[in-house]
Amino acid sequence: MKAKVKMKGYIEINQESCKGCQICFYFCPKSSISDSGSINSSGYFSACFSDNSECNACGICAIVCPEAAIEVYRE
Amino acid sequence: MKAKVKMKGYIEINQESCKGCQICFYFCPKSSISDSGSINSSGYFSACFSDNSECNACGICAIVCPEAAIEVYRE
Amino acid sequence: MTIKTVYKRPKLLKERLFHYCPGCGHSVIHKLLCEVIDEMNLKERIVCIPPPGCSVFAYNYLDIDMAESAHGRGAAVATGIKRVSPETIVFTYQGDGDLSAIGTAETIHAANREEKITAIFVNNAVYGMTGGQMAPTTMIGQKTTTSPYGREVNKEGYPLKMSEILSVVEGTVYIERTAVNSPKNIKKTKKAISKAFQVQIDNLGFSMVEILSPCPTNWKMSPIESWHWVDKEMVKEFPLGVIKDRIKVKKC
Amino acid sequence: MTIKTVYKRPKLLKERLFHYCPGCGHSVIHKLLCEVIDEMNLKERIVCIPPPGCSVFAYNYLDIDMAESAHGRGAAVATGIKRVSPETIVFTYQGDGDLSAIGTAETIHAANREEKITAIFVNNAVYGMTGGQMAPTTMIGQKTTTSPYGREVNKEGYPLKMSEILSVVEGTVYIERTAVNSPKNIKKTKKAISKAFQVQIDNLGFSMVEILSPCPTNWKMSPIESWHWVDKEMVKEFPLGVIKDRIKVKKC
Amino acid sequence: MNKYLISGNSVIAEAAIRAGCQCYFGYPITPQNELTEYMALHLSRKEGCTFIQAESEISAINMVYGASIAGARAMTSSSSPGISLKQEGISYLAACELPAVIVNMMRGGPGLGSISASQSDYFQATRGGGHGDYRTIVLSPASGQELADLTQRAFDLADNYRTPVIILGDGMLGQMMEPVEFHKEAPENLSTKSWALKGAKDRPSKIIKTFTSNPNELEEINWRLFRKYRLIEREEVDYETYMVEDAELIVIAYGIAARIAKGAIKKARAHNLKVGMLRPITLWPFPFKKIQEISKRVQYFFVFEMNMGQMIEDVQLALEGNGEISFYGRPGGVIPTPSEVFRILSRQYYQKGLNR
Amino acid sequence: MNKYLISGNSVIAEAAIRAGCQCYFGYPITPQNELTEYMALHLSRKEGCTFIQAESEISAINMVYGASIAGARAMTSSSSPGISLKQEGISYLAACELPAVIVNMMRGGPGLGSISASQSDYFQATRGGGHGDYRTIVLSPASGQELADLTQRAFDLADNYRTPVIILGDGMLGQMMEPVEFHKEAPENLSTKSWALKGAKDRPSKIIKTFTSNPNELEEINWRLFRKYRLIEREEVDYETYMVEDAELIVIAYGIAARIAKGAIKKARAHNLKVGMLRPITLWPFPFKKIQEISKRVQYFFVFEMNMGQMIEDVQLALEGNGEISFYGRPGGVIPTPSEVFRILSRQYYQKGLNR
Amino acid sequence: MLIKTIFSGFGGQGVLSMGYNLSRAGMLEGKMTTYLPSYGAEVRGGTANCTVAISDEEIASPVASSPEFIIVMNQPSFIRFQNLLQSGGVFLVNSSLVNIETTRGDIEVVEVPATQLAEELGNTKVANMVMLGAFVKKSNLISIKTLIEGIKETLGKTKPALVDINKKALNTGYNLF
Amino acid sequence: MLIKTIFSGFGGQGVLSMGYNLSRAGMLEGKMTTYLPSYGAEVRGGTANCTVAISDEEIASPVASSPEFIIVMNQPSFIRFQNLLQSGGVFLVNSSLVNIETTRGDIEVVEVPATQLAEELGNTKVANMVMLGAFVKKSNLISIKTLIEGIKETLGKTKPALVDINKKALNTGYNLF
Ligand SMILES: Cc1ncc(C[n+]2csc(CCOP(=O)(O)OP(=O)(O)O)c2C)c(N)n1
Ligand SMILES: Cc1ncc(C[n+]2csc(CCOP(=O)(O)OP(=O)(O)O)c2C)c(N)n1
Ligand code: SF4
Ligand code: SF4
Ligand code: SF4
Ligand code: SF4
Ligand code: SF4
Ligand code: SF4
Ligand SMILES: [Mg+2]
Ligand SMILES: [Mg+2]
Repeated sequence: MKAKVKMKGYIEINQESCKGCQICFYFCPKSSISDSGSINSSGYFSACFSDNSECNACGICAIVCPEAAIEVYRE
Repeated sequence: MKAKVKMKGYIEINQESCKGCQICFYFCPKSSISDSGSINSSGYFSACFSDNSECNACGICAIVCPEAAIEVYRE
Repeated sequence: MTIKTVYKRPKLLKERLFHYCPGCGHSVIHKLLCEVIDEMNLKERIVCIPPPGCSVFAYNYLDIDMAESAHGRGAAVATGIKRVSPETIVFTYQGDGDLSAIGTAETIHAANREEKITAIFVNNAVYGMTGGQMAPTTMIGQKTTTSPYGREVNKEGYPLKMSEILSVVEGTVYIERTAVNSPKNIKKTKKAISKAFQVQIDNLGFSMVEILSPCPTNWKMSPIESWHWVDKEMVKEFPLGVIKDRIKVKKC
Repeated sequence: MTIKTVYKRPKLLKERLFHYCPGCGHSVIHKLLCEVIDEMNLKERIVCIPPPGCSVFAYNYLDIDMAESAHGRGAAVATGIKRVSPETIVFTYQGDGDLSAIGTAETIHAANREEKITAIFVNNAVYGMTGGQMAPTTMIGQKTTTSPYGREVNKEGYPLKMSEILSVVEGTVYIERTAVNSPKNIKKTKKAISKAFQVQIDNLGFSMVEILSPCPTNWKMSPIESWHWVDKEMVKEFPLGVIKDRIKVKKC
Repeated sequence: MNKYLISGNSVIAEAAIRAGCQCYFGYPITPQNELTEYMALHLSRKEGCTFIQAESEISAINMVYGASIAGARAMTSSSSPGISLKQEGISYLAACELPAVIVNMMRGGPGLGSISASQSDYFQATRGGGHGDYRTIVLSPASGQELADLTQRAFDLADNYRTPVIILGDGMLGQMMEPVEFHKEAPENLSTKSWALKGAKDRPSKIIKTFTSNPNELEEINWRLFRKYRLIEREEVDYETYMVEDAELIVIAYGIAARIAKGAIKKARAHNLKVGMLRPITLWPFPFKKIQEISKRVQYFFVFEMNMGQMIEDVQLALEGNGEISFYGRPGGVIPTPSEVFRILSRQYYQKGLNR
Repeated sequence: MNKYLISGNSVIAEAAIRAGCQCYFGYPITPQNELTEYMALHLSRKEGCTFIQAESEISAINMVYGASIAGARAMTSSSSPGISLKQEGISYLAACELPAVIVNMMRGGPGLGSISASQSDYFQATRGGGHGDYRTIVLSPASGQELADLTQRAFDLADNYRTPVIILGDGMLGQMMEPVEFHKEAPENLSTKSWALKGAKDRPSKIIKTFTSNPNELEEINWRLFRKYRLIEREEVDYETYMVEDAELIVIAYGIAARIAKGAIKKARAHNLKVGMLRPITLWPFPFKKIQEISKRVQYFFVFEMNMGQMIEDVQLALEGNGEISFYGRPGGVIPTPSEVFRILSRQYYQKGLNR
Repeated sequence: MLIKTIFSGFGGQGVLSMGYNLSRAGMLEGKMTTYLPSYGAEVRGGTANCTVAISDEEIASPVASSPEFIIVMNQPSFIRFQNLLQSGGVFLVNSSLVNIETTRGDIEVVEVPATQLAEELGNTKVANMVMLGAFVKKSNLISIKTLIEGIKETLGKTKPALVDINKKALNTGYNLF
Repeated sequence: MLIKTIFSGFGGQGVLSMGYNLSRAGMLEGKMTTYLPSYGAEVRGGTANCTVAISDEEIASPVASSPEFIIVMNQPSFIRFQNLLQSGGVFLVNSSLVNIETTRGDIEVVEVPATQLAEELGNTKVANMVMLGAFVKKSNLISIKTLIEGIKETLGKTKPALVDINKKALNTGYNLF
């Protein structure tokens, strides 16, 4: 039996593209994304990534993000 | 068992309406209709009824006649 | 000896020679319409929408109210009339070019809205009036003036089956395909027309009778050949019978 | 430690903010198109026909050749292009107002002719661009600006199922209905788009992907509510899955 | 107080309902959607009335045709591209002498264009964009109040002359809200139309049609229409004049452009420039005579349109060379400002030496 | 001998093929069916060419739009009601500056009308029956031979100016057979169109569109079109004159009517009446200048149209009051005879005292 | 000289081909010519007609409002067209199918038993060519040789077997007077 | 006197309702007025604006090419509109959301922390009414009483519960200076 390797990942959110739709919040299995609390120049409360999260680079947030605002990386 | 009563019928063909399509010739079960050999004023060889035929007033010729040129009577 | 009249020229058929070609199905259908409208006592409350097409002169023959439609728009025109006077029985009379080519959208959407109208859809597999061009309903391989090498699936597609398409459209209540190429089929057609009108009288929704109809002239056949061709060729692509019947469902 | 990129902004997506509302399905579909076209290496030979509709500005985002169509006429425009250059991959991008209302006839007849084109049909159950009017695809009871009391079957008909209708049309080769309201559905949509393009590359005939797509603004919901509503309401009327697949038949 | 602050599109809808419009058939297009939506809200549930969002503009105009055949007051509305699609239907309405009201809230064109206000469908409306020899009455409102009044007039004209009537507005008039009073209440009973079709009850069957295989028959129909059009030209011309009495330069403009021009003229007057305006309210029939009359006294005309120059042809036709015309137009949906128009027309004024 | 006795409709089709027309999209309508049928027979099997009988006129014009986008020489044809349906599409072609050839073999109207020949779509063709500020080049042939020549010219004009070109014929020209020679053979290779779309290969991606949310952008497009139209007006006017040198009365007529008028003029000359003719070959651009030039010498003009009076407006615009115009028209598809026209124009001639 | 001729009859009688062949012969002889068939709804219901103009100079109108010649192949055409003929014109009547007489005294009536003659030739279908032959002789518009050459050319391509009988029919008509 | 005002901000900030209510109040006071909302594709992407004209005489154009007043509720609107204001005009800025300064020296800038004040009132949604109150005071175009009456009438029908807070917000803004 193989040991379960825990993936470690992170994402980058383009604050200016984000429209604060919160779709990624909902779908992230690790609840790693939340409201940044700050308004971008288009007037949206953009999302932000919790650095110290469990993110496993599953890519779901990027797949669902309508604005293509998220890029996902794996370490 | 009832005796088979033979119906006796006849038809009237409006020579001027008839377009000589011969559809009635084909469908008459008693072969009672044929070409009159004379051209009507629209230029068609109109149909004619053979008086001494077996016509039983089945009405088929009238049903199929596209020109409503046939009326059917039963004695 | 008493003489009984078995068949008389229909009362609602005006005294006038048809302009149709010998053996044309339109004439037969006109006769049937006159009979049905008379028998159902509808003359006083029926309006017919004839199309551009060989039957554009239908108003010369049927002694009922009629208003000509723009090509293909019969269903929309009928909708307008019916919505204004719901007590009027409104039917369109349409060719296959009219209903299944340019009028595709109008027909489908009127049907889907459950408009309480009836379409008498005369499918003769060609554009008759304009000289025998290919219609959406033209048979594969059939030669017409615009498919001189025979209709080719790869470029021109398949005979379009409007009745089947409309049966997928939920708003349709009654659809039957018949033919006017034999005494039996003509009788069935008459019944189907009555039934379609009855659907409208009962306010149930959209009804249509598709009638396979010979066009000897453009098929380049004798009348009787053309009547046979309906059976031999058309019926294979366009099987006869009731295609959809929601009358019972709608009634309860 | 090496860093691997798991997801990057698609190469063919221009650097430009979408004008779409937050949570709108159009954006997701645009992304997918960019990915598929890139992965299938089609940029050099693809032409897209965007519609009047919210996606009228699609050319601001997709870095490929595009030509705007008149409302509803995408299938006819695509036909024109494809017949001139059969080697070009031509697809229409159409809303539900566009494809299933005004464009009904063009779509059905292009499909029936077996045109080798692909339709990306974005069904968001409303006219988005013009402010949320009822579409043929609007749900029964759904309130829109032109069905303010909720869509009523008796007057306005049923949600029109173009995919099902087109599946009755013989010329269609591949039709699938998907949605962009969850990671899984989005992935399926991507696959369906690839498959539809492949049908065209293989010259088999007409292919279409109908995509159920959230319109939070006109549904008057939050983005996430709208994504859920697709599952809760739309999928009931518009079941997901492959609706027609003649690929194998056509290949032999 | 019975003034409403209401968008032009809604004004038309409300006025139509009050004019006894029983049927509305439409299809969404910006910038006239509020009209359709108002009808959905207020006409769709009214007893004996019908609202349908058709599947296309073509279907909508043909539903109007049907409703008119059945004797109802019926209406459709759209904006430029959608109106192009209705041309065949309008030609049929004219040919069959069926009343109908058609609203065009013009936007920039050609093609899909822009959704901003424009006046570039003048030719289409006044010359008949459809085929065949026919005309439609064309009414050109310039304010919310006039939208209300002319809409009501449109229905009456349509019925009186049995002819389609076009209300030629634009996106600005449609979107803008202004205080509006509605004068008429919905008529109780419109007179029934003896020519309408409902079935041949207590009378012979009737036909509404245009087709004929005999050109002479169609010629007769054409001349009948022609005589009707001559009558309309005689009876129904309408226009507004503004400060024409002493004017040396006459601006000719209609609709929203006329409003903007009025602003410019006020500025001109403030600068002691003697500028006045003739605003055609009926674009067809066009106020040829009035312009001819003015041209007996005035030499300089300034045509201002929100297009590349269309009505100017009617002005040229009216003047027959008796007067000098200059033109200012901005196409594409650009809304010129009163100051801008003032600049241009005052330049004209000085160049022609009218200040001397 | 390479003369053919061939119907006008077939002439157009053959000439189009020889002009390199690669695509034809049509829909049946009398009196132009022979054109479509000729294409079905001769274009449909030609290598690299496309013939489609579309499901409607609207679909056909949009297929033309598509084919033009892909860089092909493309054509559609119809008759009056069908042309009305194409108006939106023509507006799009003009807006996107796409070449296309559109044939209208006019019949009587409005509505379904008659299938006999008529000229009642003059306004529609020359003023743009569609929405928005645009024009199309309109060519008016008067004989079988000219149908051939102008069809070939139409394709060249369309490509040169990237604009839709209308060939405005009528049922008579379409049905009638005359001996015709075809001068051009099909071009081997038409120059490729750099703006056509086939995929972004070896170049950035491209867009063909008209929509914009910015009116200023659309205004720029409109002015660009405007400049092009001015250029066409300068370069492409064409007309024929007939016995104008010493004429006291000038007939202005186009197409089949001009032919009939020529017959009338011959009769007039036989009676020593000095009558001549100007026949516009391009209806847009219209030969304004030529008419003005003639009006310097001639006072009396006689406009003859097979409609209730449409081109007469262009003549009025040309004359600006410098000349007297009388009009003779027969609408509905009636074909006047040369003797009839002679009667009317000689009456004019005497009434004006031109015989003195 | 501008000469106009109307050909008229039932749909199946080949009146259009009479006109077409005449017009084509005119062209082959270097004349101006127009050929105008009837079309559209008119064609339904079984009658047809066409008009041919032949002239030395440009032809103004292809329509004949008072033609020099009218050929009627059947009785309805006789009735419909007899009053159109110009005074002094020639009225060629297929006397096999027409049994009425003209009421006009100002025209020349030429009776040609075309159908009967064609029958005698073995094919009633060529009645039109019998009539055309008679017309050519009577009108002297073109030479019968050109006409026969022309028909050989056109028919030769599509139905070569029929060339002979058509030629015979033309000659039969031509040699009638 | 003809006064034109542009209201601008994000979609959700209620800028259209500011303009509508101002225009309606103008009407109630018997003035001429026009209200022109932005529409169409412009509305996507989350910004909105509208223009109100109020005057004693007929209003020529409802468009404001150089308005007397501009209200900006957010930063993008600030950037987009600041140069449109006429020289000497008044620029009302929602200072809660705008943290840049104007580069123009010829206009009067009035900073109103509308969002913050609304938050203090317990509902950020009424930031628009705070701003509108401030505008009414500053512009002196109409009386605050008419405005409140008007809002009672319209809101009273649809959302009576909200009348109070809107009234409070208006007064808060009005009483700022
Ligand atoms: C807009 C328009 N396009 C084309 C036509 C010409 N047209 C008249 S009837 C017809 C179709 C005839 O075919 P179909 O509907 O099948 O009727 P049929 O004559 O075969 O009974 C056409 C295309 C027209 N009248 N209007
Ligand atoms: C001929 C014509 N009619 C109407 C319009 C207006 N119009 C623009 S987009 C559109 C439909 C939008 O709905 P849909 O196709 O569902 O696209 P969505 O915006 O929802 O993505 C309409 C009716 C138009 N541009 N042209
Ligand atoms: S990659 Fe997966 S885990 Fe990481 S933030 Fe995105 S959705 Fe959450
Ligand atoms: S899905 Fe994208 S746009 Fe939406 S909140 Fe997340 S990052 Fe922002
Ligand atoms: S009624 Fe019957 S039997 Fe008599 S002629 Fe007619 S078809 Fe023949
Ligand atoms: S069916 Fe009628 S039209 Fe045909 S031959 Fe018999 S009687 Fe004559
Ligand atoms: S052409 Fe065909 S459909 Fe038309 S009348 Fe003749 S047979 Fe009937
Ligand atoms: S209106 Fe709907 S479809 Fe249009 S951009 Fe907004 S959310 Fe998307
Ligand atoms: Mg047919
Ligand atoms: Mg939609």
